[in-house]
Amino acid sequence: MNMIQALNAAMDLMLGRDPAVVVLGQDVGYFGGVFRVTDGLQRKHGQHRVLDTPISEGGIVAAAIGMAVNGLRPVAEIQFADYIYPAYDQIVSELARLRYRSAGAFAAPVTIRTPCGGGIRGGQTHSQSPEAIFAHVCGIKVVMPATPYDAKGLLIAAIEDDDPVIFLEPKRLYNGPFDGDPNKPAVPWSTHPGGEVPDGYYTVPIGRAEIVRPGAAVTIVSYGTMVHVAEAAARSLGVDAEIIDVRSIVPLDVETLAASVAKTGRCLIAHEATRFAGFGAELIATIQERCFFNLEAPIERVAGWDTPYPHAFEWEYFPGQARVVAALKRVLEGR
Amino acid sequence: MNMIQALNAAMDLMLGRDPAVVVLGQDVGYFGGVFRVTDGLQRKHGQHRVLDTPISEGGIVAAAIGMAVNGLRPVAEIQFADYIYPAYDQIVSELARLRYRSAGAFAAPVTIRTPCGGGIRGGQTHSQSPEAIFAHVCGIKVVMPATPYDAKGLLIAAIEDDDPVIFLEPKRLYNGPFDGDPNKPAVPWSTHPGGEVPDGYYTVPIGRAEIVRPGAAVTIVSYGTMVHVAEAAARSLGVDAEIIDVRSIVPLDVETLAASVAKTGRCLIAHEATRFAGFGAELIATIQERCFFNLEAPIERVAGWDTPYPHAFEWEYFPGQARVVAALKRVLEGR
Amino acid sequence: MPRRSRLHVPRAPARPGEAPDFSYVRLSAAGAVARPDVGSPAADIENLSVELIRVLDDQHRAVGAWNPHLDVDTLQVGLRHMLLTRVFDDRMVRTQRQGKISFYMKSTGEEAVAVAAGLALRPNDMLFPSYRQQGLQFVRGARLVDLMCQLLSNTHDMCKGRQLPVMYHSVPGRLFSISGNLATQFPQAVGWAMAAAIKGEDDLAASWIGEGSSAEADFHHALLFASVYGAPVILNVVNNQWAISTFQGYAGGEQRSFAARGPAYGMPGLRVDGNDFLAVYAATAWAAERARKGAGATLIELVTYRAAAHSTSDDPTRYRPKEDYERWPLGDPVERLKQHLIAQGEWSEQRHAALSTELEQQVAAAWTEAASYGTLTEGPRLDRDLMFEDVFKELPGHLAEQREQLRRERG
Amino acid sequence: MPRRSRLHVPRAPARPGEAPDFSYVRLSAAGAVARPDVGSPAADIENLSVELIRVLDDQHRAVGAWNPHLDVDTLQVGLRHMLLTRVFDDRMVRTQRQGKISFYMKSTGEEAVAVAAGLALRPNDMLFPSYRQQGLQFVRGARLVDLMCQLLSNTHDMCKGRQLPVMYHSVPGRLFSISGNLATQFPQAVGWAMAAAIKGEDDLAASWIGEGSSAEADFHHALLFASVYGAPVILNVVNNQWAISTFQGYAGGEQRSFAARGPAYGMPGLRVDGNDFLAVYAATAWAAERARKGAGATLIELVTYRAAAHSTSDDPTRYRPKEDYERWPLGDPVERLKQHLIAQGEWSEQRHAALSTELEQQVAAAWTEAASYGTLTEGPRLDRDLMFEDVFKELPGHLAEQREQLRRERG
Ligand SMILES: Cc1ncc(C[n+]2csc(CCOP(=O)(O)OP(=O)(O)O)c2C)c(N)n1
Ligand SMILES: Cc1ncc(C[n+]2csc(CCOP(=O)(O)OP(=O)(O)O)c2C)c(N)n1
Ligand SMILES: [Mg+2]
Ligand SMILES: [Mg+2]
Repeated sequence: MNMIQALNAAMDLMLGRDPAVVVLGQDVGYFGGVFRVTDGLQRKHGQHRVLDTPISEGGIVAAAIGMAVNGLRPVAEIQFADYIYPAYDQIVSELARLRYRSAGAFAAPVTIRTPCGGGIRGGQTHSQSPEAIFAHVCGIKVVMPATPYDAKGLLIAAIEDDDPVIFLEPKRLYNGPFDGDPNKPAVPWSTHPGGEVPDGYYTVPIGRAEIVRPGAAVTIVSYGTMVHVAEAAARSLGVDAEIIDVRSIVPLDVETLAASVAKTGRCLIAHEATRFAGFGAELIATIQERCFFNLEAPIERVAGWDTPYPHAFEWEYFPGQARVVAALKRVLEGR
Repeated sequence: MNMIQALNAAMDLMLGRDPAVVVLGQDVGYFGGVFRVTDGLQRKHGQHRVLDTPISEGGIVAAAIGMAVNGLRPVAEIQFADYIYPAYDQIVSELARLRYRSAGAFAAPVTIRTPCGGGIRGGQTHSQSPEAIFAHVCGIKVVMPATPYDAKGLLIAAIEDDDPVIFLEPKRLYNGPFDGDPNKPAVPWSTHPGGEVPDGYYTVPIGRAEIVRPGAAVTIVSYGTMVHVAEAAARSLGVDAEIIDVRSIVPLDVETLAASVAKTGRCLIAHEATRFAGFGAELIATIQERCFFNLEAPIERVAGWDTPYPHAFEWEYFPGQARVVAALKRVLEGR
Repeated sequence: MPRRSRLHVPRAPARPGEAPDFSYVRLSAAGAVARPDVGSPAADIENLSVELIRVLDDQHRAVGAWNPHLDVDTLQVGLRHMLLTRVFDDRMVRTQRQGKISFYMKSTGEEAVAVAAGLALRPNDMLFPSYRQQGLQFVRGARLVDLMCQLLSNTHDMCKGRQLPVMYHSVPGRLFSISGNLATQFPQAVGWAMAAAIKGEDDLAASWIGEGSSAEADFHHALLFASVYGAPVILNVVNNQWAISTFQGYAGGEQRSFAARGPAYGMPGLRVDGNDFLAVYAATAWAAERARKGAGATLIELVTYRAAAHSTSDDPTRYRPKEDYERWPLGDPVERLKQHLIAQGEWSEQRHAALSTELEQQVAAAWTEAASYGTLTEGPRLDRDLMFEDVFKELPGHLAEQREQLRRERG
Repeated sequence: MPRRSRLHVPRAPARPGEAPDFSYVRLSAAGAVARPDVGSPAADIENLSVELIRVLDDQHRAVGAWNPHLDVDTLQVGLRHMLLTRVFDDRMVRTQRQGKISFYMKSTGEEAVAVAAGLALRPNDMLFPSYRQQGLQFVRGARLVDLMCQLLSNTHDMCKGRQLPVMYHSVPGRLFSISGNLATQFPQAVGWAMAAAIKGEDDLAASWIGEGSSAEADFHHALLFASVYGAPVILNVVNNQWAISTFQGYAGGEQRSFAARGPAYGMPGLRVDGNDFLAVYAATAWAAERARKGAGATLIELVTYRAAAHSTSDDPTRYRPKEDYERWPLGDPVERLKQHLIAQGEWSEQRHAALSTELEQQVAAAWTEAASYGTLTEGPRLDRDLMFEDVFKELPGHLAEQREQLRRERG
C-alpha cells in the first residue's frame, strides 16, 4: 500500500468508527483531494462528514476549532504546507492555547493534515517544510511519518488524540520511498517493508522515535523523506550508522536520541527544511545538553539551504546523498 | 532618554530626512501609540505620513508591502508581537520572498516594529517573544535592541535597509533597564550608559553583536531584556562572564560569538522566549559547530518554560536572575 | 513629495476640545422599521441593514413591529442584570485603581447588548463573546465570586492564573473561553454552529466582536463560512464607535453600516439600536428563530457607545471630547429600560435606588470572599506547578522536567 | 449522529454524467444596464452589482450605454492579443505534455478579462495579476521569448530559475511579480495605490484574483483598506465558476454575486460579462476614471468560465461535465469579438485564419529561440550560485558559506 492509500485508509476507518470524525478541506470532497488522499471518502461517508471548503486556510482551521469544541473530531487538510500560514494565527493563538487558557474547560482535538517537503518540482510554494515554526509553539503536537505503515498508525493516533496535532505528510514519499536520487527509476512502496500496512485499526504512538537501523559508528537523526536519503547515504558509504526516524517532533523522544548518541558518540541531523533556526537546531541543542561528554565530534546538520526552494535548482537545493555523505565523513573524522 | 523616546526620535528623524518614510499602525496616529512610541509624529509630519489603520495586522503588512513597491519606506507597527500572527502569511510568503522570487526586480523595504517580551503583567497575549519563527524564514532581517542607544541606531538602520526588517522592542525596557527583579524599585535609563542617546542621525549596523562586558570565564549570549538580567546575575555571582548582546538575530554575528566561546570555553544562552525550538537552539547549534573542541561543558539555555506566559506566575515564568545563576554554576562546573 | 496627497483619511467627528458631533449616526424613529418574516430571503430585506431597528420611543413606550412584548418579569430581570453589570464594572475599576487586580475592562453604556441578547437566547445556545459582554456572564448565572477570582488570578481562579482579567469562560453556562486575540472567536462560533447542524441539533451559536475587530480576517472567514454552509449562528458586531483611540470610520464604518456586510455575503444584516433593550432582544430573537428554522446566519450590528475608557490602561480624554457620551443620541441603556418600566408603573426611582444598593452590597460581599482566596499580591497563591498543566492533556516529559527544574532553581 | 444533518452543502449545478446547467447564472440583456456617472455614490448604484453589464448582443452589435465606442484599431489589437494568448496557451500545454516545462496554466475562455482590462488602463498603472491573466503580459509588451524562458527556468529566465512557470513579472511593463500564494497581491495593490495617492500621483493599481481566492483573508483586507483610504485601485474578481474542482458556490457565490461585496464595503461593485471584450473594457475604463477623479476603488466581478483544466496537473473530467463549456451562456470571448469585427466589415474568417497562422509561427519561432537558452533537462543551465542571491540585497555571511559548501560537496 502506498502512503496515499494508507492515509486514506486511516480516515476511512476513523470516519466509520467514530461518528464525530469529519474531514474538511479544499477539494477534499467530491474530487478526493489534489493528491487523491481523500478519494472516495465523501461518496462513502456522505457530504456532511467529508466537506469541501472555501479557499480559506484561516477559516478552515477556525471552523475546525469550533466544531471540535462542539464535540466533533475534525481532520482538516491544508492543500500544501506552504499555504498553512494564513491559518497560523488560529493555530498558534487559539488551537494551541485553548486548553491552557481555559484551564482544561475547553479543548479542540483537531488534526491538521498537510503535504510538505520538496522533490516534486513544486518550486518555492509547493515544497516547504515548516515543522520548526510549529515545534516552537506550546500546545500542539507535530508528527511526520516516513512510511505508509507509520502514516496510517500515526494518523489514527492523531485523530484519537485529545490534543491538536499537525500531521505533516512528506509528499515525495506518497508513491514510494525516495533515496534522494531523482535519476533512478521510482521505486514503489511494495518493495519496502514500511509499505506493508495492516487492514483495520492500529496506532503508532505519538511521542516515540523509531530506530530504523541500529548501528554503532554514528547516529543519524532524521524524519520524513530524509530518513530514506540518510539510509541510502550510510549504505553507500558503508558506515554502520544508527538511523533514527524522529516521527514525533513534538513531543520529542529525547530518550531514544540520547541513548543512541551516548552509544555512538557522533551525530548527524538531516532534514529538508532550511537550516537556520530549523528543527535541527533543537535536536543539536538537546543532544549536546544530554550527551556532551559522550560526543567525539561536533553534531552536524544537513538541511535545505537558507533560501526559498528554487524551481530550477531542485536537486542542488534538496539535501541529497552527496551532502549527507560529505557530512557523515566529517562527523566520523571529528573534523 | 528612554527607549520610547529613542524610537520616537528615530522615526521623527527619518520622517524628516526622507519623504518616502511613512509610519502606520493601530492607534499610532492621533493618539501616538498605546506605548506613546509615535507620540507627536502625526501632528508634526501630517496625517498622510503617519497613518492610523484598521485593526488588521494582515492588511497593515500587505498595504506596507504595496507601498514599499511603490517607492515608500513604510514603518508598520504591530501593537503587540502577540498579534503579529494574522500577518504571518504576508510576512513569510510575500515580504520575505519578493526580492528572491522576482530575481531582484521588486523588493519591499518594510520595517515592522513590534513590542515583545514579558514582565509587564500582560499575560499570555501581551508577553510573547516570537523571534524564532521569523529567524527561520529566509529573506527577513530580525533585530532586537537592549538599550535606547541601540534602539535609535538600529531603527534608523532598519528603515534605511533595503531588506525587510522585523524590529522587536523589549517593552519591559521601554522605561528603564530591568535586571529581572520585580521587587526592586524601577531604575530609569538616565542611570545607564545605554540611555545616552545622541541627537541627530547615527546608525547601529544590523548584523553585529555587541560585547556588553568582556570576560574570561564564560560567555553569556543573550538579547533584549535578558541582557540586563544576565549582567546582574553574573555580577551577583561574581563571575568574570563575557556578556554578548546578539542585537541582530538575522543576520547573526557568528564570528563574535565563536571568538568569545573559543576563548572562554563555556557558554550560556539566555532568552525570554519558550525554550523548545527557540532561537537559543540555533545559537547552541552554531556555537557547538564552530567551537566544539573549545567547549569544556555543554552549552545551557535559560529560557521561558514551554508553556504560554501565565498571568499569575509572571515571575515564576520569567527567566530571572536565580535561574541564570543556577545555570551559570552548572556551566562553570561542567555539570 | 511632488504633489498634494490624495489619500482619504477618515476623520473622527470630534476630538478633545471640539464639540461632540453625532450627526453622522443615521437614526430611524422608534417603531419605524418593518419586521419581516424570519424566513425572508436576505436580498429582500436589505433595508434592515441601513435603517435602525428601535422599539423604545422618546416617551419610553415600546412601539412598532419589533416590540417583543416581554412580560414585566423579564424586563425586571433584564434591568437587574444590566444594573449589576454596571455596579460590578464600577467596583472592579476601583479595585484596579487600588492595585488589587492588574487590569479591567468596563462595558458601561453597552449593557443592553449583552444582557438582552443573552435573555433572548436559549440556555443551550453556545456563546462566543469578546471581552466586553460581561452581561452574558450574569445572564448565564455566573457567581460574582467566581468572576472576581478570575480577575484576581487567585486560588479559586477558573483559569488557574493563566489569563488576563475578564477572560472568563463557563462550561455549564455555555460561555466560550474569551481570547485576548481579537475576532478569533467569530469563525469558531460558525464552526460550532456547523457542528450543531451536522449533528442535527437545534442549538445555535452566537458571537460578539467590536466594530474595530471586524477589520480582522476572521470577520471575513466567519461571514463566508456561515453563508456557504447556512450555519445556525448569530454574528454580532458591537459598534461602540471606538476601538481604543480609533474611530469606527477606520473599520469601514464611514462609508457603510457594518450590518451591510451581511447581505453582501448572502445573509440578513440588522442594524439595531444597541442601547434599546427591547430592540436588541427582538433582533436577537428574530435571528435565533431564523437560524433554528434552518434559514441560516444573521449579522447584527449593535449601534452603541463605549462610555468608559477602553480599559484601565487607557485615557480617552486624549482622543475624544470629555462630554461625548452625554450627547450620544441613543442615550443610556439602563436609564431607558428603567424609564420604560416606570412608565408602565412597574418600577420607581426608589425601587431602582434600592436595587442599586442591594447589588452594591452583593458585589462588596463577593469581593470580600473572593479576596480571601488570594490576590495578586497577598494571601494564598495558586500552586505554581499549575503553570505546566493543560499545555497538553497529559504532562509530557519535557514539561515534567521543567517543573522539576523550577523547583530546584527557585526553591 | 442522533438526527439528520441540517448543514447546507452547496451543490455544483452539474457533475460528470449530468447535463450542464447554467440556469443559476443571472443574465441581463446586452445594453440593458444603465451607465451611471463615474462620480455616483456607491450606494446609489448597487444595481450594478446584481445585473450583468454587457455590450455585445446576439447579433454581435455593440449596444447600450456601456458601449465604449472603440475604434477598429483598438478592437483589432485586442483581438490579436486574445488570439495570441490562446495560441500561446495551447502551445505551452503541448510543450508541457512533451516534458519540456514542468507545469502550465491556461487562461482559455478568459482572454477578454485580461486583454480588455489591460487596454483600458494606462501604461503607468500598476498591475497585480494572478496566474491566469497572461493577456496582460502581451498587452504590456512582453516578448514571447522572455515569457518562455521563464516557463523553462533557463539561462534567460527573468526569475533566475526561482519560480514555477507562469509566475512572470515585468518592471518596465509595470506587472507585479506573480505569487503562488492566492490573493496576497490584492491588498498589496491597495497599498501601492495608497502610496500613489500619498505621493499625489495619478497612477492607479489594478489587481485580479479568482472567485475561489476571494475566500482568503486578503480579499477582506483589500476591500477594507481600499474603502477606508479611498485608494485609487480596481479590484477584479474573475469568477470563472471553478476553483480547481470546487464550484463557485463554495466561495459564497451561491447566495450573492461577488460584485455585491463592493457596496457592502462602500465602493461600487460592477458585475460584468467577462467574455464580452467591450463590456470588460468599458467597466475597467469607468472604474479607472472614477479612481483618477479621486472617488476611490471599484470592485469588478468578471463573469466567465474556465474552459480548460485548472493546470496541467488537473483533469476536470473528474468533476464537471465534459461538454460544460459548450453550453456556457456567455460564449467565447475571442469568437465574440471576431464576429463583432466581421459584422462591422472590419474582419473576416480568412484574415482570422491568417492571423492565427502568423501567431502560431511567431510562437514557434520564439520557442526555438527560448529553448536554445536551455530547458529544465537540456542545454545550458543557470549558474547554481544564483540560488543564493537575492534572498537579501547583499549576500550575508551564512549564505556565502553555504554557497561554498555546495561547491565543495557537489563539485
Ligand atoms: C489581533 C489583535 N490585534 C490588536 C489587539 C489590541 N487591541 C485590544 S482591544 C483593541 C481595540 C478593539 O476595538 P473594538 O473591536 O472596537 O472593540 P471595543 O474595545 O470597542 O469593545 C485592540 C486594537 C488585539 N487584542 N488583538
Ligand atoms: C493560499 C493558497 N491556498 C491554496 C492554494 C492552492 N490553489 C492553487 S490555485 C487554487 C484554486 C484557485 O481558484 P480561483 O481563485 O477560482 O482561481 P482560478 O484557478 O479559477 O483562476 C488553489 C486552491 C494556493 N495556491 N494558495
Ligand atoms: Mg469598538
Ligand atoms: Mg476560479
